[in-house]
Amino acid sequence: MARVNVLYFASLRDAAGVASETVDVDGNLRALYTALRERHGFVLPVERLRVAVDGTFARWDDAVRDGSEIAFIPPVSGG
Amino acid sequence: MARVNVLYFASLRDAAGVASETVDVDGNLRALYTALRERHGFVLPVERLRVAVDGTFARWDDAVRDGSEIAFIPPVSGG
Amino acid sequence: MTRFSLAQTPIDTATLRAQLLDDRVGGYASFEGWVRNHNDGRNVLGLRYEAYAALAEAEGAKVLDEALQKFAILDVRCVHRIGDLAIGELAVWVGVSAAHRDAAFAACRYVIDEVKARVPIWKHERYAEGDAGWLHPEA
Amino acid sequence: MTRFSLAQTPIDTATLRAQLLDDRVGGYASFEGWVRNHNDGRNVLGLRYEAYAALAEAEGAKVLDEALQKFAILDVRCVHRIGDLAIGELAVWVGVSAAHRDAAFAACRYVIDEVKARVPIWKHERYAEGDAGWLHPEA
Repeated sequence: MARVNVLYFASLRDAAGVASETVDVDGNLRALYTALRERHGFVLPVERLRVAVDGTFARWDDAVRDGSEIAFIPPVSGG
Repeated sequence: MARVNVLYFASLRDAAGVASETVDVDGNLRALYTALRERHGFVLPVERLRVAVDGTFARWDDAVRDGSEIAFIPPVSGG
Repeated sequence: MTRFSLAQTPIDTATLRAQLLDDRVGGYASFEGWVRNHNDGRNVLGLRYEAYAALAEAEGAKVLDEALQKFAILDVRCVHRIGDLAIGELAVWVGVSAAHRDAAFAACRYVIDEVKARVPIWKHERYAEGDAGWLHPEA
Repeated sequence: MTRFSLAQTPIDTATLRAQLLDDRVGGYASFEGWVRNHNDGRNVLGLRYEAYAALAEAEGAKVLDEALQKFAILDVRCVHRIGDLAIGELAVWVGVSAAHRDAAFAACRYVIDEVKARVPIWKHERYAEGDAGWLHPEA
């Protein structure tokens, strides 16, 4: 079991109602998003997101590491 | 016989030693340049120039009109 | 010296441009994105940009490093605004200096395209009809 | 309002840029040509631009009219310096405003290319070796 801090941005933050939360989780990053999507009712499927761990882009198959900071990155719209 | 004012720019002016001169001429613009090239020793052949009459680009085959202002335009190098 | 920055306050493009002056520069290309009063046929009253700052700065710096590798340029900078912006305000600035204009134009285009595609910044628009929303464009 | 101008004195790009601000603008592209300290492998000390002013202004205006016809832009301006310039001085400025960046970039590139190819302006360079000369590039 890993305890991680999850960051939410843009529409994910609006849906979650918080900018970050601490979560206890087993498995990989995809499983984590799937569980949180169900909990918060996120509209965006995993295929439309990227994921970052400790400020660096990561892969969905990566295992969740205890103590890490995980950010789900919805499609960007800067510029 | 037409009397025209001829303008020289850049290397043509340096070679002619004047910025403009009044010339009496018969024929078309090509013949005028050929005569002036011989007189002033211009290096540039007519193929590398453009010609303008009264502030508008013209064709070398155009006849020289009395009282007009003729400019020979060497290859440009602005920018 | 940081080539990519996020700015909380209006961007002074004259000062940014001056930082790229150099006797070897022959061509300077720049691009600016301004807040339009419309988007996708809707009237926009104003907007807000939010970033995942740490990752945006790292990814933005990476884009500029790539531009320096790919193109024969002398320098490149980019600044992106975050926070609340009014119509007409500058949202993003890119400046590129090079000996020749081909490389300056190509690198400038590369940077704005990659920043828009990759850097974690999100736009929240407020509309004349009273609603508002985050933009999450399809790839 | 004259879209193309010749300038005898240094060009204030900030003011020129401000003239293109408009609530409909989403993308602003600009290009600046600066006097380099070298050209074709030679050290350049300074240079002078000379124009056939009447024709340069007419041909420059024509290039900008063409850009407005060819590309989906909102406005475009160009200013070219004439007279003596030092290394690092601004020789030419092009600014383009558009709703979207594709058109802004394409029009900016079109204008600088056409101005360099067609507008009767000539560059006279002074070299470190003491000689000087007019540039009449092969087409």
